[in-house]
Amino acid sequence: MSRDPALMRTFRVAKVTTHAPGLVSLYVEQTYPITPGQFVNLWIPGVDERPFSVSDVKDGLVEISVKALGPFSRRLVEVRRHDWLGVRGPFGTGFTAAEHGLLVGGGIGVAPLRFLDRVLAAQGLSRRLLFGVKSAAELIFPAAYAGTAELWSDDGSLGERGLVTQGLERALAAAAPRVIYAAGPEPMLLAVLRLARAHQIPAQLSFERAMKCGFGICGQCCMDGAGLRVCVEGPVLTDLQLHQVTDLGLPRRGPSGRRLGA
Amino acid sequence: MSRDPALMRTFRVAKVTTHAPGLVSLYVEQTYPITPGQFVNLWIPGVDERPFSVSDVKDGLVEISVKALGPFSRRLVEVRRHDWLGVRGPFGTGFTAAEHGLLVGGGIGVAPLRFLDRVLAAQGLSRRLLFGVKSAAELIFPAAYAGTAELWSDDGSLGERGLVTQGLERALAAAAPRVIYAAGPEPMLLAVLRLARAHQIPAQLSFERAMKCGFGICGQCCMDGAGLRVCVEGPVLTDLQLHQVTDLGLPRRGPSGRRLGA
Amino acid sequence: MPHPTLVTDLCGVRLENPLVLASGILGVTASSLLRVANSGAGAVTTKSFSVDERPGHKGPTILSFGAGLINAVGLSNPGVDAAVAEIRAYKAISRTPIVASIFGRTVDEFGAVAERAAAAHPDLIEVNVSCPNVAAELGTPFEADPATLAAVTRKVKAAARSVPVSVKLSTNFGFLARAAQAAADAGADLLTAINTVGPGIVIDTNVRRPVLANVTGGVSGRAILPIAVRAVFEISRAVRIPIIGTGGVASAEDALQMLMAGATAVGIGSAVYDHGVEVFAAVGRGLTAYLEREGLDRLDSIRGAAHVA
Amino acid sequence: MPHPTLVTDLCGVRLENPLVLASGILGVTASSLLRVANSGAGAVTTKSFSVDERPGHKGPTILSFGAGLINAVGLSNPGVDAAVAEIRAYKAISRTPIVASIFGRTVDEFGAVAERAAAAHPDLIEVNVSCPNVAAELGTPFEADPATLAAVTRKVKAAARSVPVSVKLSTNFGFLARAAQAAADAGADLLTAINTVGPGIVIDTNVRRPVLANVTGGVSGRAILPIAVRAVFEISRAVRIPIIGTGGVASAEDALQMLMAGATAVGIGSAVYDHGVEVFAAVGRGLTAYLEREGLDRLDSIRGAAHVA
Ligand SMILES: Cc1cc2nc3c(=O)[nH]c(=O)nc-3n(C[C@H](O)[C@H](O)[C@H](O)COP(=O)(O)OP(=O)(O)OC[C@H]3O[C@@H](n4cnc5c(N)ncnc54)[C@H](O)[C@@H]3O)c2cc1C
Ligand SMILES: Cc1cc2nc3c(=O)[nH]c(=O)nc-3n(C[C@H](O)[C@H](O)[C@H](O)COP(=O)(O)OP(=O)(O)OC[C@H]3O[C@@H](n4cnc5c(N)ncnc54)[C@H](O)[C@@H]3O)c2cc1C
Ligand SMILES: Cc1cc2nc3c(=O)[nH]c(=O)nc-3n(C[C@H](O)[C@H](O)[C@H](O)COP(=O)(O)O)c2cc1C
Ligand SMILES: Cc1cc2nc3c(=O)[nH]c(=O)nc-3n(C[C@H](O)[C@H](O)[C@H](O)COP(=O)(O)O)c2cc1C
Ligand code: FES
Ligand code: FES
Repeated sequence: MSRDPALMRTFRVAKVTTHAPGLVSLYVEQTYPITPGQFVNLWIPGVDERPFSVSDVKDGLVEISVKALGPFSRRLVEVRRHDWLGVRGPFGTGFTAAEHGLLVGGGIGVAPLRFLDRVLAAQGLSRRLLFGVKSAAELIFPAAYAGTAELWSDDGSLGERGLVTQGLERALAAAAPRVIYAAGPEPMLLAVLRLARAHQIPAQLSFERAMKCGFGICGQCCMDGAGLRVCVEGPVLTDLQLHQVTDLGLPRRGPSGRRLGA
Repeated sequence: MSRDPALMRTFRVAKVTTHAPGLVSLYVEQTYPITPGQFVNLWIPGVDERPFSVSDVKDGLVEISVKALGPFSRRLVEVRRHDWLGVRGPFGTGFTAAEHGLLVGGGIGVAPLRFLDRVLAAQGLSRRLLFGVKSAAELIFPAAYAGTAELWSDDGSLGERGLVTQGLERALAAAAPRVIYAAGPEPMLLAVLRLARAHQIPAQLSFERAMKCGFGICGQCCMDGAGLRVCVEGPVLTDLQLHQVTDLGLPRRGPSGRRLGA
Repeated sequence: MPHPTLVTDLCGVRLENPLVLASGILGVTASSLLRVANSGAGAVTTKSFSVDERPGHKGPTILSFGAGLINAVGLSNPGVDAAVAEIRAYKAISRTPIVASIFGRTVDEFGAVAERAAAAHPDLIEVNVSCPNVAAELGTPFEADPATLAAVTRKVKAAARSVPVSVKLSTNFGFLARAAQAAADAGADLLTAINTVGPGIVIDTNVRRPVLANVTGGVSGRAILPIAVRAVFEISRAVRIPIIGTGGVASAEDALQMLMAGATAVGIGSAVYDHGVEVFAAVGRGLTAYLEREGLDRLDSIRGAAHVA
Repeated sequence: MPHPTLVTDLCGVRLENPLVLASGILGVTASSLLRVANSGAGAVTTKSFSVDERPGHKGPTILSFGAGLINAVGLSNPGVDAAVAEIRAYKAISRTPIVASIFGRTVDEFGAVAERAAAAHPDLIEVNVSCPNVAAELGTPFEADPATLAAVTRKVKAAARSVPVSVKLSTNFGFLARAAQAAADAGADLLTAINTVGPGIVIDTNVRRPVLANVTGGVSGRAILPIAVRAVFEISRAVRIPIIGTGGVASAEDALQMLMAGATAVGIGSAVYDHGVEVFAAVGRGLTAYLEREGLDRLDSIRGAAHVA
């Protein structure tokens, strides 16, 4: 990471933590300030490059939490301590810290919210955490959240059975937060956005789109509507910005730019 | 002038003062700090470019004093207010300010010493001025030096008749300065250097050599011996540095790099 | 003095200002092109598209190297049908002219994609014969051989019907004036110069391998401004058709260099990395300020002005 | 582990380190070359010289453009006799190898100057067939045509007798591998790549004219590093002779890119503007530090390392 974030720089992986099979955290040296919600591009030399949110910054190390999903992420979770990894960034616009936030995370979306949680805590800002996963093994840093987060799982193996958005509905009925922060799969984000609008609570949502550059020039990550770039104006977009977006929930665009299944 | 001094920037000439026929001062906007002894490259668009010492910096303007000698300088003294002039620099290493200096100038060499004089004055440093010219009309800023400088002229039309180095000999016999500053034709500089060495007074002498770049890469201005670059290590060189120089007083090198007359 | 205007006529197409979004930058979707148009571009260019869909190269595809960018995206594109749909969608919502950038693997493919592109009525068609990033797959760029260049130009011209055609050149094969001449003689209405330079390679010395997945990539941005200005200068002496001068432009000063070298319009691409999409409005304001300062009312007064005897 | 060494064998010439002062930088006089040798260069190259004395172009001849330098000095040189005298003077006072850079207006002139240069026993002769800054006068550089390039190479080889000959190429005419092949087949012992890129033009928008007196000039420095690295990479696949990789090198990191691309030695020129003559020592220290960090004892271990499958 540098002041010319599009430069490639390689770092030796300083540490690897395995949370569960196919779910790891990688740590690399920090060389630039990072705001929760921002992301980095990770290059496995000779393989490919993908964007990943930062899940924490501590003791001079940047933590990135990866879930094995496809060919690239399956290689990434196999990276070992001392391996070289290309790291570019940080890119994008992160979350804006505020009092009385409600952090709603789904699956690997818990990653950027965890960083946000720590930054809010450091500033003494009150907040409430709602995390949902498919099943218990999928929660990163379970220990860190025992007692502090309200947990939901599809199969009931952790916390309450059901979707985290059910938790959100319940929370909103009880007390209005000042802001909703959310990260997770797009259908979840849409449900959160709908609830936030219904309750007139400002929301900051972290989105994912296929990316080529990560720094605003290739056009690969642009959302339909006003052409917001997920890599520059996002990945965190507010409920207001999202009024300008017309392709939420549509099949994503593949690497050619064509909308898949369209 | 800018922090990338080799960039070309053009300025409108802010003011022109004519001292005598073929002897003018040009003024351009100052955009960068300059030390007495440093020089700038002046480009007459479409004509050519040459190095010139700065003869003063005041009120946000850089003053350059030019004597018409050959094809380029004859064009330069004809430049008018509002004309565009390319100015690059400042280049080179200037004089180091010290107490009890003796400033010895010959001809247009008075130019950088005048700037030095003003800077020394502003710092309250005592100094003595010895200026020599061919004849009265050749002294730039005569009014400024009436009374403050000891003047010499070849034809006796100003101050004493004779060479300024005679004045230097006399001055050294009377009282030892802490440092001798000199600028002028190379034969004069050599005489000054000899006297300074004889009296064991440190000297800072400003030299001229043909230049192409002005910023240390073309090699055109290098002195024989250790290869000191007049444009980088100079134009002001100390008596100690000059021990490494073996071509003082030799015929100069032309634009091809060949020593003329050799 | 009336307020100066930046309005530019490009082969009969009216641009509010001479600044054109270069191909491959934010040019994938209608929305993204609209965004740039609304940010102050005088015209926008699509990412180059071909008959068939292409995913492009694996990552990394675009890097900074400290003095500019280097890229080998690999001409990823959704294929002509999807691209044409984006052009139509764009035209439905924007009045800023759009340039359709096309390429093919064969002379005939250039014709085929031009024909289908023309059906969407873009304001201009730009023929990318100079991309250095697909050599392994597509071979030496078509521009390298004047006869092939002429054949592609004729084919596209015929297929484009009334849509003016620009041929996009690079400086990577020397003899630029000859290529420009070949394209002009074959009927090109205008030229775009230049595509990326090189190509180049960036090696990561820790892992000891080229960083771009494609190994080589084209150099753009600040590094290439003087090369692009020279290309425009040289071409404008060789042919009489308009030029979209592209390469390294990031400021009004840079754009003025292009115009004074002889460009009619000015492409901007990589500067979006350093300066954001705001670069179009900023450069436009700078051009207006220049005209005001110089007491001029239009850019025509300075076009080609650097061609002093 | 023994202390790593940077000693480099270049066609039988022993360099203390692989860093070579590029031609045209501080290369006019024996003293100035000595200065660079004493500053830590492994070898130094003279400014290119010809049979007859040349004053070069009027000024400005060298500019920064913000991302590198651009120059059109115009091959000013004191002529072969004076240049040879400087080489002799240099050799009398320095043991650092010296490369004599030569050029001519005709194939025969290349031979004539090579013969007289060889008599001064430089360690290498470098043939400048690629200077872009004298086109108006000398026409298209000799490298543009493989047959001419081969003829020049053969002529110089014959005249140089036992002095190894390097042919200096640019990337300005494409088909670099073909040019490298032609030079190697004609007997070149090594190649230098690259000369300046472009050419380019910088226009001053106040006075509305090109700044360089020659109008065009060659681009060097940071802007061209990836292009030079690619050139070395490409040439080292095409031919088996050593390469002096030159262009944009300013740090050990940059030099390592050159070596990993396949260079045997590394030229440094424009970086002297940004970093002073101290750049040679600094880059040398950085190379040693790299070898130490990686537990290697010589640069051979990494040469060409970026040519992964
Ligand atoms: C801003 C941003 C931040 C991200 N942060 C993280 C993070 O912190 N941790 C993490 O593990 N991953 C994160 N990702 C996702 C990551 O970049 C990769 O997309 C992911 O690792 C899958 O890549 P792959 O090549 O392994 O699998 P792929 O082959 O690309 O995909 C595997 C599966 O996931 C589906 N898929 C891929 N991408 C998407 C998408 N965008 N939307 C919906 N489905 C998709 C595919 O259809 C397929 O079923 C982030 C992405 C973005 C854009
Ligand atoms: C660091 C530096 C500072 C300078 N400062 C000033 C300044 O403040 N004011 C100023 O007027 N000039 C200054 N000069 C000189 C200036 O750069 C030009 O050389 C001068 O204007 C003559 O140039 P020309 O082309 O007009 O004449 P030319 O044709 O170059 O020369 C005219 C006459 O002067 C002789 N001459 C030229 N250069 C030299 C030389 N270096 N040594 C001895 N004789 C020479 C020629 O032989 C000829 O007789 C400076 C030069 C340098 C290197
Ligand atoms: C990321 C990227 C992608 C590009 N893709 C294309 C393309 O698809 N077609 C094309 O003709 N040029 C393409 N180019 C070249 C640009 O259009 C332009 O000619 C070049 O970058 C020089 O301009 P610039 O310095 O302003 O970027 C691309 C350039 C970049 C940086
Ligand atoms: C001011 C200047 C003068 C040059 N003169 C010559 C020359 O006479 N002969 C030559 O072969 N190359 C010449 N070159 C090219 C350099 O030797 C080198 O190939 C090029 O500048 C790229 O290296 P760099 O980026 O390290 O400067 C010159 C370059 C510069 C900047
Ligand atoms: S990923 Fe390239 S513009 Fe966002
Ligand atoms: S004038 Fe070029 S090195 Fe001094």
